[in-house]
Amino acid sequence: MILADIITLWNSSWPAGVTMLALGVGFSIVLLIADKKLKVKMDPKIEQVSKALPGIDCGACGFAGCSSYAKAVVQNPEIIGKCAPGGGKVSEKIAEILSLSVSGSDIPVRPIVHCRAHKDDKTFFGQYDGIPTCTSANALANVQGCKFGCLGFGDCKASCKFGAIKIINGLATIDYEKCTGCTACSKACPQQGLIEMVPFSHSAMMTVACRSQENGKDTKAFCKVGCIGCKLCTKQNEAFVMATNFAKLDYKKYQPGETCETAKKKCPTGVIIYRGKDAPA
Amino acid sequence: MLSQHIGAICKPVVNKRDHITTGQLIGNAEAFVSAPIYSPVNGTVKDIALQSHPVLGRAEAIIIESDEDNSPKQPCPDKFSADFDPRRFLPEQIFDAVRKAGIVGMGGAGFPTSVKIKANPNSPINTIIINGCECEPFITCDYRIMLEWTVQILTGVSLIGRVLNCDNIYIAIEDNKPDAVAAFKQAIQKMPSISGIKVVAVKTKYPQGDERQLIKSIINKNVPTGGIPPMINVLVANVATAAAIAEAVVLDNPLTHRVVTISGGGIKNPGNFYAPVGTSVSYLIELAGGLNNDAVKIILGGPMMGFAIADLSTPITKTGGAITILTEKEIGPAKRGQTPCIRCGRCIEVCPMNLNPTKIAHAAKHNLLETAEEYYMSACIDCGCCTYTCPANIELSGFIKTGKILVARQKKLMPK
Amino acid sequence: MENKAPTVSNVFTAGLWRENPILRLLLGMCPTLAVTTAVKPALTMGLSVIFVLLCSNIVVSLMRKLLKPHLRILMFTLAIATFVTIADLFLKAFQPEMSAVLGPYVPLIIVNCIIICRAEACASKNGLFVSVIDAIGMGIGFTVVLCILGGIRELLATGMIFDIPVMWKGFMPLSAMRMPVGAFITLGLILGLVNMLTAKKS
Amino acid sequence: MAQNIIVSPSPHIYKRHSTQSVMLDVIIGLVPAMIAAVIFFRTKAVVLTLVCVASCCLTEWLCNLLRKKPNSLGDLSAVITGMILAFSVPPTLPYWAMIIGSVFAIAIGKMVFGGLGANIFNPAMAGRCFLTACFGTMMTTWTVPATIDPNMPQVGTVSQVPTVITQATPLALIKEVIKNKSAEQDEKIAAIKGIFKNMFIGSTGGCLGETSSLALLIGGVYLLIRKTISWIIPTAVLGSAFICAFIACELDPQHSVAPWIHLASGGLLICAFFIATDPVTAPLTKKGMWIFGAGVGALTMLIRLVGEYPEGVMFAILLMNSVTPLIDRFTKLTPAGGKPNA
Amino acid sequence: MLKMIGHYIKESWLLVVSAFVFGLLIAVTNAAWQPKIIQNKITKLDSLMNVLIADAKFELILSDVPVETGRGKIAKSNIYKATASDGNCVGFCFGAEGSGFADKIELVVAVDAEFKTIMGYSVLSSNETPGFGDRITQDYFRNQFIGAPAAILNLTKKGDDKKIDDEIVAISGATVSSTAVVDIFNNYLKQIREKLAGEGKLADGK
Amino acid sequence: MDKIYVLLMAFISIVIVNNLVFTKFLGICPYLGVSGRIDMAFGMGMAVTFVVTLAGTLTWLIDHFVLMPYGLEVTRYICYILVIAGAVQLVEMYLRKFFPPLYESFGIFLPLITTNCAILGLCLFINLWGIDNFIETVVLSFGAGIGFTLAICIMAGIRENLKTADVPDSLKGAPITLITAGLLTLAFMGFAGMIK
Repeated sequence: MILADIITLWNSSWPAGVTMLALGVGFSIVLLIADKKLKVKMDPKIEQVSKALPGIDCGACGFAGCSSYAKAVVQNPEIIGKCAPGGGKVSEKIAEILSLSVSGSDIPVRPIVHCRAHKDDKTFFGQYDGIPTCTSANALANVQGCKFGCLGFGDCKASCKFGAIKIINGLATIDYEKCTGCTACSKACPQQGLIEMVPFSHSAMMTVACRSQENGKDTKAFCKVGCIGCKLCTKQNEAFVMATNFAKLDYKKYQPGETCETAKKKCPTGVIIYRGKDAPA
Repeated sequence: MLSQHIGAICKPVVNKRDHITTGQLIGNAEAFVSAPIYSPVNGTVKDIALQSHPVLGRAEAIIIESDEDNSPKQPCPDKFSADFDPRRFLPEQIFDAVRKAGIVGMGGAGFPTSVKIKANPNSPINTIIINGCECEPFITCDYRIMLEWTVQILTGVSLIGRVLNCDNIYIAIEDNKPDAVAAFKQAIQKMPSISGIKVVAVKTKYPQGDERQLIKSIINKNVPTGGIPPMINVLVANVATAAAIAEAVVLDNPLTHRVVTISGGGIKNPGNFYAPVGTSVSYLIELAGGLNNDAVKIILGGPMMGFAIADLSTPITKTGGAITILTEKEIGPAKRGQTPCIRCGRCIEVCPMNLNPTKIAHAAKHNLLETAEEYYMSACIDCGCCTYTCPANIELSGFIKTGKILVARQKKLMPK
Repeated sequence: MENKAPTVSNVFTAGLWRENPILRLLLGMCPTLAVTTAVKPALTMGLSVIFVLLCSNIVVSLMRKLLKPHLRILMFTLAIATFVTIADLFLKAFQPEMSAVLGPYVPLIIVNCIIICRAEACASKNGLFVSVIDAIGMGIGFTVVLCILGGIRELLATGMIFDIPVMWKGFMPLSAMRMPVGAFITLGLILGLVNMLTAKKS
Repeated sequence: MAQNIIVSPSPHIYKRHSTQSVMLDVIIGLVPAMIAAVIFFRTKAVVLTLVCVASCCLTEWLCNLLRKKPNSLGDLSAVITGMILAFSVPPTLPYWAMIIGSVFAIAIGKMVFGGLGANIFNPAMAGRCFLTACFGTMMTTWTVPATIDPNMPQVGTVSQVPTVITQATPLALIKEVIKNKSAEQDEKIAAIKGIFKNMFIGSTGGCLGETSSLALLIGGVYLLIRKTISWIIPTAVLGSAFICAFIACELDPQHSVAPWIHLASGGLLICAFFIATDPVTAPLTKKGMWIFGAGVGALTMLIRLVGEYPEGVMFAILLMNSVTPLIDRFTKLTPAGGKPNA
Repeated sequence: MLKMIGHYIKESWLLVVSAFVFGLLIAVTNAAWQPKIIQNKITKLDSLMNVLIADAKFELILSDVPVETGRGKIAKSNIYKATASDGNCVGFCFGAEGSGFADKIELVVAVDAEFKTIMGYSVLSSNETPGFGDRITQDYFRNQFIGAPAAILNLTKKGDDKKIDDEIVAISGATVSSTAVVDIFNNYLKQIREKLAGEGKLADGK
Repeated sequence: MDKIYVLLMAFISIVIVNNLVFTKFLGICPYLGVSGRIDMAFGMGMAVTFVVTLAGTLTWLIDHFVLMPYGLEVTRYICYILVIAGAVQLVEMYLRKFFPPLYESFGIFLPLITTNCAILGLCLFINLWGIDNFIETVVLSFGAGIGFTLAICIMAGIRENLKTADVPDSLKGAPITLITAGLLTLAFMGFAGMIK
């Protein structure tokens, strides 16, 4: 009886089963061949990112499928975090892949703002009444006395996708907990070399937070906390080197130690400071 | 001030504490697109350091302390006479004199004139336009010299014609200055040796003084976007430049002085001054009677394209023909603040370059540089008409300028 | 973060709010808009999705170690299509009215990104238990949003919920809410509201 | 150094006009139509317009409050939206429906896009469309103007008078002729032709501010003289509508009316002068304006002649609004010096 | 070659096997529920027809009758004969369709045995605009048809919708949907009558 | 003549009056996702048009010549989705290999389309509408693609303008796109009733 039931059932359903079987076989062959013959060589970074993506080609990111997005995100890391299905985890993974590719080594690269002047420390000639972005302001003379320091309109803040930059009383300040080292801010800043990507060999990096090329007298006139180029620090440690009227730190040579601390102590304007996650306040 | 023009920046050739005399070479550069700088006064080099610059903010400058016994140089139009014959000079001679005298375009751009008049066999100049249109409202320096230095200018004009071997020359003067037109017509008749110079009155409208607009109104040709006038075989030179050429070639005087208009509601005694290049703005303001109490803006240049400054120790340069000092009333409704763009299209109507300012400005504002470029941002000549006319008070040209800076930076960052 | 073993509640609530398929991931928009003219079809749709999601997650999770990378998506599609067909047959047999209302939107579950996304992102990496919880969480998250949307639209368009009049007398129904415009705008505003809430939280 | 010195990018002087003054001009242009509406529909017109403007302004104010943005009522655009919306609904529409329309127009039609200047669609037309979608019957029921029937229900009596005296608009009559190929068509066409004079003056059934062609023309001419609007869009709209109506008339004279009747009827004039010329939602370039205007005119006539609805203005406007970005894109201006490197 | 086949099997055996299993699964489900689905359809149709012609039994007499629905489009219709408990033919029902406002409208139409009077219609499926067109499903519109002559119907905008005659008053604001319904009637009544007469199934002049 | 009229009406109907995106809510995911830029939107639209024509025709053929004669309707959905996926994949490979420029301009969108419900949806609707005319199927499928292209291009144009608009933060992205789409459907209501 049961057997008869099964036979009827079998009789009525085997065509469907066979159809599916045929479809399965057919498509698996096609896919296997495709996989073999049409594999296109890709940039290893793109491939890595592709692997990190869900691969369901949903198009939510605004690109034509996951591989397109992978390609785009490698070229322009600012569009990170557009994969809705993947969510935060995927973004983090991509950020990891990309930041590794920036530094080229295991040392993370993070930006340092080479200025420490807040609004009250600076000299102003007049009021700026134009478009409130650094790039616009920088195109004009006399927005502030110092032509090399942070303008404080926050172009870097606007460029940061991770909300890691705050403008505190006219000075861009980086939150190193949130920073991923994507380099967007250093590209957005109109002041050359003001925000520099630095290999963070230590969680707190020492820095000379000024890039003023004015001679000492003018620097002093424009800013209370600028580097006046007195060269005292260069005598303490060879990692400190002189540039046009200011001292700078060669970050590759930098090793924390006694002499650096002395240099910091001896600096007359206190422009040598720590930056980074564990920077002492 | 060592950055006075477009092109390679000069290197100082004097040292701190050197004593120098008027007309002594103080800055020079080897590059072709450059012009030397001469001291306008007798004095001592006080320092070579960064100094306020109207465009660059801070630039390297030679700061000269003038001697007390300095007798100011006087303009010399009377040294030119109507019977001047440009054929006295060989083209090479003229070229060398211009190059040596450090003459740059005195209308505003500051392109070294020697480069401009260097004959290029690939695109020979067949039309020369002498620009007697004030580049902006408020400025009258060109007008003054056209009236007072007419013969000197014509001498310079004929020299340019000589060096480029071209006698199709127009002198363009705005139609609200009939006396200048008459003066030139009269002077031309009196000068037998020069031929082919036509005086044209053009419509008074901003930005008529821009070379592209001028070429368009006089010979009805468009300068290709992103190109320069020589591409359509035209050369445009300012009247002041022509005067300087005359002085350099005939009298062998280097360019050390220029006429500066000081005007606007914020100054007590507006007027035109013959000032040494490098004089500080504060000195000139003092000369013009000082600031009124309601002065709020000090502009190097005119109100449309000039640079607002705040550091009055900024010196004037070879290109800076004016200082405009505006009061709040003159500035207009800017203080009312921006309202959203209502796409009324007035900026498109006024744009002399037939661009779409609102589109470009909004794209630039939101960092969509590609879009901005698609709408030909780089063709913008920064005339400021769009901002002037915008009922919503949007700083269109400001955004466009910023966009252009961003594009330039992007190109620098990603060389391809 | 991914190394931590996901807790049950964590996985479950992810679908409800943190990674809600409609509100946060913007997946499965077609049925969301099309079937939410009223609560009842919305609920039916939601339940169908839960069923398919659950079954496909179970199957995928069971087979996850045997899957070959390039045949993976094909395998998922096959499984999903099968369960969708079953769901469709079920509705036709036992809920013919709803089946007629939903029409082709039931088979369209096949291409609903939620399911293939969960198969890929969760089931093919996790064990059976986690996958089941995930499917239920995601499915309920989807269903709840569908019902809310359906509720709002039904209420405004007819003044009724589940065909029971609830609005005051003399209420003039806004029939536009039952048209596509109502669907788009309501969902748009709900998404906006959700974005606002999350922005406030963080 | 002097702290009061201002540093800013050039230019440093500005023309003395503002968004507000531009908008004020439009409002002045709408005044004749307002007067006509008051003459024909009495207090109902005043109250409806006031309700509409007030709710538009209130909505805008609330939206700004919600977004913590500065109040933007000063630019007067909400007032214009309110007026145009009020002018484009039948006078019988209840106030609560009017409020729904206004809220939709401002909140969904404008504020969600970021307020004035950012809206893709004309807010008033979006509001009207929404009302049509919601209350189709109400939106197609017109009272007889007070000048024809002095017993027309006054404000506040709508609910008490069970049967409002209604009269189909000329457009509705035309539609009937097209749709029902019945025997009375000749009679109806004759009727329409007979009321052309009324249509010009405005004493026919219809939307509040759309009945009087004369008043709208006066307002339109004012705007043209003040150069608040460009002449291109009205010309293109009316021209293309005329051509379409003319073709239809030639093809099937039995079922169509003369083109000028189409021009004078319904919202075509208010559309041509006040709605299509809304700068925010119209193209920027001259060429674009021609395309836009022609599109509005043609689509209006298409919907009037072939579609379901008697009036096509609102749909035509919204449709052309939606392609405005595309028009703008494809009528991109070339710089005076030609394309670079070309 | 053999190696390739081996590789293939290794790679895709799971897929093939599960495809087969899934196929069977569907087939089994289908086999189990198909009768129920068919029954549902019949029940629905029956109940619809029963509303139109009460207390009758329905029997499919002609299936897939081609009917021209205007402009060269051909639709297929099934015709049912309604038999009362006494065995007399009390009327016919047939499926009918036409283009509505948004989509196809499908109706079930009932006429009396002589094909002289319409006994009503029900909407099988429609996708008309809510609030306007979908009122063709409502009784006040449908009732106009009950008892109307099975001849050419006219649609008017104004008139008495209570009166039963060949004048059908349109739903205000939904002229297209109303027209569609009337058109369906005008189309089908003529063609179905001819068909039935041709087949000799019509109880003519009984 | 009548036949051509019917086809023309079918085409206009599916492009404008019964636009898949606006009335059937099909293809919303890519509609929200890929409508950011006009060139991308157009590429996507073209790709959809191509695939939907192919898929509509293929599935109709399979339905009428394989599934229905052999009573295999129950496997319809699976067959549809696999046929679509397979066809798309094949076309993509073919393009990549033999027409690289074409692949760059619209081939990259092809994988995205497998999960686009507009394709499967249209096949199902054709089945539901009971279209039994081959040419009509082709016209409808093609029209559906054109309709999608129209909708997505309009949306892309609007979104390019919205990029510079001050849209409230919480409404940025998908919400404002949905609201815009809603208003678009309002506008498209005007076309209603044009096709009988």
